[in-house]
Amino acid sequence: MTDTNTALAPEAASAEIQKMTMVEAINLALHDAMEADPKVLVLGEEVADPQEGGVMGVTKGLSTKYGEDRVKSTPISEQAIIGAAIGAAVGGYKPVAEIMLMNFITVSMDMIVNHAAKLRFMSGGQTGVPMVIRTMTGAGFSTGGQHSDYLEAWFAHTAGIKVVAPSNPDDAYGLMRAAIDDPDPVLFIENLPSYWTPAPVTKQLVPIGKAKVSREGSDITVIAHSLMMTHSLAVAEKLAAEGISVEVVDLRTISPWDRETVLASVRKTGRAVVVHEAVKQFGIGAEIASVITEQLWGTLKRPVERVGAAFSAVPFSKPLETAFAPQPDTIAAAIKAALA
Amino acid sequence: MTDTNTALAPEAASAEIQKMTMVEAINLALHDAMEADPKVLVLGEEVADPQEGGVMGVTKGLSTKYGEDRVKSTPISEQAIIGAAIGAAVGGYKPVAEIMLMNFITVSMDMIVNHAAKLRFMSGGQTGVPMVIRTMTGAGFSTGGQHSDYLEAWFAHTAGIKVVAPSNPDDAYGLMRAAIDDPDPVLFIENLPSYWTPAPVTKQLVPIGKAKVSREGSDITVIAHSLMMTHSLAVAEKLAAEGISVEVVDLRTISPWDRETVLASVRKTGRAVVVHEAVKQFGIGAEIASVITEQLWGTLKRPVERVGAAFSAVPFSKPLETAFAPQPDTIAAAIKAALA
Amino acid sequence: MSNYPKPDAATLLEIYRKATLIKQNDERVIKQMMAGKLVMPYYSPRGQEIIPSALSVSLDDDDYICTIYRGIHDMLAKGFPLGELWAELAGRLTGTCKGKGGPMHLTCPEKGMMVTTGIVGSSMPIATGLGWAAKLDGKKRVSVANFGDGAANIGAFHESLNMAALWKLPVIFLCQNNLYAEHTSIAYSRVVEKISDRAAGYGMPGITVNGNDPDEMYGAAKVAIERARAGEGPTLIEAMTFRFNGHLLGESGHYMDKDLYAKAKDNDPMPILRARLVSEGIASEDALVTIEKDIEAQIDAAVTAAFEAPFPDASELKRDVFAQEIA
Amino acid sequence: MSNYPKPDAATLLEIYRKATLIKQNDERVIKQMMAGKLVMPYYSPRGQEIIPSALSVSLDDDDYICTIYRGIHDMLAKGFPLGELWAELAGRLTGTCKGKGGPMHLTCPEKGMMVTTGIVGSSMPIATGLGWAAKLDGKKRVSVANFGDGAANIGAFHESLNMAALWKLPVIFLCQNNLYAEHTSIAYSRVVEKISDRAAGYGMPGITVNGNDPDEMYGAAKVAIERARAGEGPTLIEAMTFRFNGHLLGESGHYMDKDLYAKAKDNDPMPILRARLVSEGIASEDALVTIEKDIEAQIDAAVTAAFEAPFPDASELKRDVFAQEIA
Ligand SMILES: Cc1ncc(C[n+]2csc(CCOP(=O)(O)OP(=O)(O)O)c2C)c(N)n1
Ligand SMILES: Cc1ncc(C[n+]2csc(CCOP(=O)(O)OP(=O)(O)O)c2C)c(N)n1
Ligand SMILES: [Mg+2]
Ligand SMILES: [Mg+2]
Repeated sequence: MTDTNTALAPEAASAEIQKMTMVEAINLALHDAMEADPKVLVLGEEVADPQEGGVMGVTKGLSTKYGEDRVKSTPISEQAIIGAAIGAAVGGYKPVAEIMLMNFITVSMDMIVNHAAKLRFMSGGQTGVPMVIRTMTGAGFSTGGQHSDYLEAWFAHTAGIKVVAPSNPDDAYGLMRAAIDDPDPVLFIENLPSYWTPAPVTKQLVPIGKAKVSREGSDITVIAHSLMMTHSLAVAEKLAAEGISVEVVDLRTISPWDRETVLASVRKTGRAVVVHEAVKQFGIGAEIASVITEQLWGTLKRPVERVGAAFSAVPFSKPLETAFAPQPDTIAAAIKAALA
Repeated sequence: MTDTNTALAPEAASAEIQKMTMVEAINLALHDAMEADPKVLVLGEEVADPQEGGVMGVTKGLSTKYGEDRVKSTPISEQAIIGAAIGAAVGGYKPVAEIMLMNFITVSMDMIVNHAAKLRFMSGGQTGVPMVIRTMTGAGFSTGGQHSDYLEAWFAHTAGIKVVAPSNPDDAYGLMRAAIDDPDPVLFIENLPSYWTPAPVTKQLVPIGKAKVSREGSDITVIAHSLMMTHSLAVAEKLAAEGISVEVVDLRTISPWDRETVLASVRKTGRAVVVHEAVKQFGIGAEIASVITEQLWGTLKRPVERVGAAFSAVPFSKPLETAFAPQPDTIAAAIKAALA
Repeated sequence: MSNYPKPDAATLLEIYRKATLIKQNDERVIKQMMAGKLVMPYYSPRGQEIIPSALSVSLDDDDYICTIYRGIHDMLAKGFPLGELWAELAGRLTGTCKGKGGPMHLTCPEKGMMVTTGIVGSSMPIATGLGWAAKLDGKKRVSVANFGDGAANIGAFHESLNMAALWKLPVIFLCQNNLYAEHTSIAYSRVVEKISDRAAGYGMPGITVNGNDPDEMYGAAKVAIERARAGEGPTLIEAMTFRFNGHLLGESGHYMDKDLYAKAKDNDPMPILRARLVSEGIASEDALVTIEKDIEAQIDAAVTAAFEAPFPDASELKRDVFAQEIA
Repeated sequence: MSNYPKPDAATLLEIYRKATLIKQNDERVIKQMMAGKLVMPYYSPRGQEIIPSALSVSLDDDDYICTIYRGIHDMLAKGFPLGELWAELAGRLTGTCKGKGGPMHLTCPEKGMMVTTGIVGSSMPIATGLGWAAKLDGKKRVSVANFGDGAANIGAFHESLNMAALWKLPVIFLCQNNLYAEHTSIAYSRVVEKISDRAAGYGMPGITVNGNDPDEMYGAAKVAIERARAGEGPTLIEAMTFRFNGHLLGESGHYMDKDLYAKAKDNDPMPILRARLVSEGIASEDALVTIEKDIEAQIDAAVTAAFEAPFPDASELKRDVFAQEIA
């Protein structure tokens, strides 16, 4: 399998490998990175221990261990949080800034898009912005219209910033370490509902820009990331029982995305479904479907299916929220439609 | 032709129809709208006459005629400009807010995306936000990395806000009147380089959501908007001499876009090229190409070609700026590639 | 503040009635959540009841307010219909927002509750716009922006206060300073002693009052509202208070200063006001019990009706995105 | 300000040297643009020369500054290399930014010029971050954020000053108040008399000085810089000045108050400082002429070299987007 994260190969997934949740894995990655490099900083609302190390505890212990000069809880000032991170990065540090929820990133769009993503280019390479922006999102907890949007498409459309979205603790650890080491800004998207599921963590670096074939199959390729990846694997498992062999590719990095791995898989299966929790229209599925179509015209047995959320704000009422976001059944139906 | 803007039919384009520039057409639309409805308001930096009626004069004369209570020059406060417009709209008015350049819209993303676009849905239809956001952009004047981005894809991916981008003065007038009358928020994108080319203005309403076949052809369909539309028409003219018959569809509304008109044209020609000035990756061309592919699989003779800007910030140096954005030659080359 | 107006007996009793509705409603919400009957993020207003109650007695239905996720107290004080409130919390089609908004986006235009936002700071720019609309209407309406101490440090605060002062808009910027922003004590959010001191930077009056004291809160609100109605422009009021149930229901509260918390508890404004009403002979014990029983009955009815109501159908996802339903 | 330090003779002469370089460079840029040799949006600093000159004499190369589209004066005062400056304005590969940034994004890290932004207000959050980096470095470096009067009304101003004061960062917030923001006079942007009055709202010192007076500007800057180096935190300086060439080169200027403009012209800081140097015997007429001629020669050389340099190749679009070139 085109698995770049070698330690994830079966033999490595042995007894001594620790199981931990996404929260613990990201927390460990931050601890290890701060330990490894004194230039690594952490800032954001509530991130220091006097504020309980993050609303979800993802940054727990960091300020106690590395001090409140390197780990700063901030006022509610998203523009200044990202601005401070940009300045610190331009000044030689490696800040990891937290924007508590993805919807709040809208407050700091100027800092991210006009500055973090562009300073290297506009300065002709004289400066760079090696920072990570951690943010959390995802429907499922009835938090309503302003707390669970997936906005990765905006940043994938922006030159100069990378976008990653791990679906499991092992990739979360590996991608966080890679993002902190990266010389350019990286948006790191965490899915709230995925926070507490324990899984083995190998502590291997996961290269940015490399997707992963998480399950091999021969009939069709499903391309997903974040929570939709978890759903897709479950669906593939279920469909296997019905004799349908689904190959599942975990994008892991949304920009720059791994065309080679995705195209190799679809070249093999001839069919593809792209799934994301973000609104379907003008979502990242459109770019991936377009490239697959452009590159595999003739090989492709039918148009690429796209699965995404309804074209509305995220609703509060449980039955509506469930109908809004793609569910395992939605994904299974799309796969069957693509095989019909 | 599927021309919904009847007055644009040949016979109407007669002597008595006035020629004016885009600047004059939008200015006239604002005057006519403020005259027709006392609830129409205008706000933004420099929009009142003491500040010269807008940096480009698009709002000239409005404050003198309708007073500085209805036409307000604002401090440099993009969040408050959009917030004030949202509040006024929820309070029963029809504000037309100007965000001087599209890159500055990043400062007000929270107001636009989390509020203007969502209040109707989140309130279960109890409130609505009938406002227009005018903004200007476009490469070509060496304004560099923070003054000429096309960001329409972000808003097309956002439920609850409409996006229009006229390519000529007649559509600019008609779309502005329709946008102001619309019960929902409309982002109105103006192209700086297109501001001063005079053309006939019929003063007809241009319905939001309706594209226009601006030139009929049989070999291939080019779908574009804003300045790229102007380029595409010029290219079609040039290629006609070479015996290539290009049908050119002016999207006019980017969200919700006119699938019927676009699909009807491509069903006829079997080939399509989508052109936009925004960065190609994850741009609106991907969604349009995907829908065309999904709907016309079997009819489509080859994959849809996509033309967009390079994956970088807009560069300052003239030769780089020219290489960055699609030019007529780039479009012509894409058409020929699609016909090869 | 000696020269500020004070509430008369009837007004004090009305303030108590509103505050009691808020307190009893909060207790019922928590009870329902504990019982697993309501599932939602809940930001309890317990401890802040007096602020909106002492404000709202000087507001009319057509005065505007914008509030935040922690805003049920602001709404109930202004007369938000209990039935639609509970139906919305339960995610039902009969809720004010058809179940689409939920607790963070409660809206009721007939009562002037135009916008409730879950984004910190964003109530201010929108309330400024409602103030502009109110000024254009020329009906002496006012617009109230509710926000917290943490929100006073975000850019939207600055832009809004500056614009409202510049345009002399009838806006009351009401900062409910409960000393914490989520887990962040004010010591971690700014240096300046009083948030109201920032008003001077915009050329508008600013005042800090004990928001838990009906007299102080009533007086400051009344003066600001009259100033706004008179066309003299906005005011910044910082109302000092405390959150008894932490930020989000279910959190640990470990980050809170124990003594501070204990002291606040000892000064719970509700029993204090109740005792005062009796001691000053404004209401008898029996009269108060009747009021409390009556409120309990209203809540009973609202809760029962809410849980009997239908959920919205999936087709609702296509409605209210735009005025015209999506095909 | 009587107790503020004053520049000695040598420092005054150095201020004049820097200010003259700015003025003569501005005149040359305009000449080249009029001749159609340079095509770019140009925001002339003419009239504001003294501010950065009197500031920079107290800064070292490794002190940081962030400035804005109207920032060539800030850069030249801090020692931006003339050759790379002109090559960048001409869009050449030999420009500091390889022609990719242009006049609005001039950058020169060796001289501490880290970021130049075209977005109003955005120099402040980034300078705050550079201040954080400087504090962590422990090298007594300071970070200067340049911005205008109009920028003092945008949210980023508020968030940055609050954070810098809270964290006691070594930042100097330098508001160059030239009375206009594009075509908008300050009367249309805020009510408060002095922008420096806003400093109190963040618990930091704020002062308004005549930015065109070398003594006042030098003194205020020196005190703020020393306070920052001593770890005592940020300062807000409002330097009053005027834009002689309007906002953007080529605009009408009709919106400007004629008397205000005339009065400003009569008080052009450049001839005033020059005359003072002579009258106070700090420099002879001949000495000044030599300085001016020398600067003219430097500019000649820079301009000539710039126009002989090559343009960047289209392949540059794939470089510097990320550290690793795009395949
Ligand atoms: C822009 C933004 N940033 C962060 C958050 C997350 N958040 C929700 S409430 C809150 C604390 C707000 O505190 P305060 O303004 O004091 O209001 P309170 O909750 O105390 O009433 C935070 C940080 C948010 N909702 N919006
Ligand atoms: C966020 C943002 N809004 C608007 C603009 C357009 N703009 C460029 S300069 C300017 C005026 C700024 O005035 P001021 O801050 O006083 O600085 P000055 O130009 O006078 O030096 C405006 C509105 C911008 N660049 N960025
Ligand atoms: Mg608070
Ligand atoms: Mg100015």
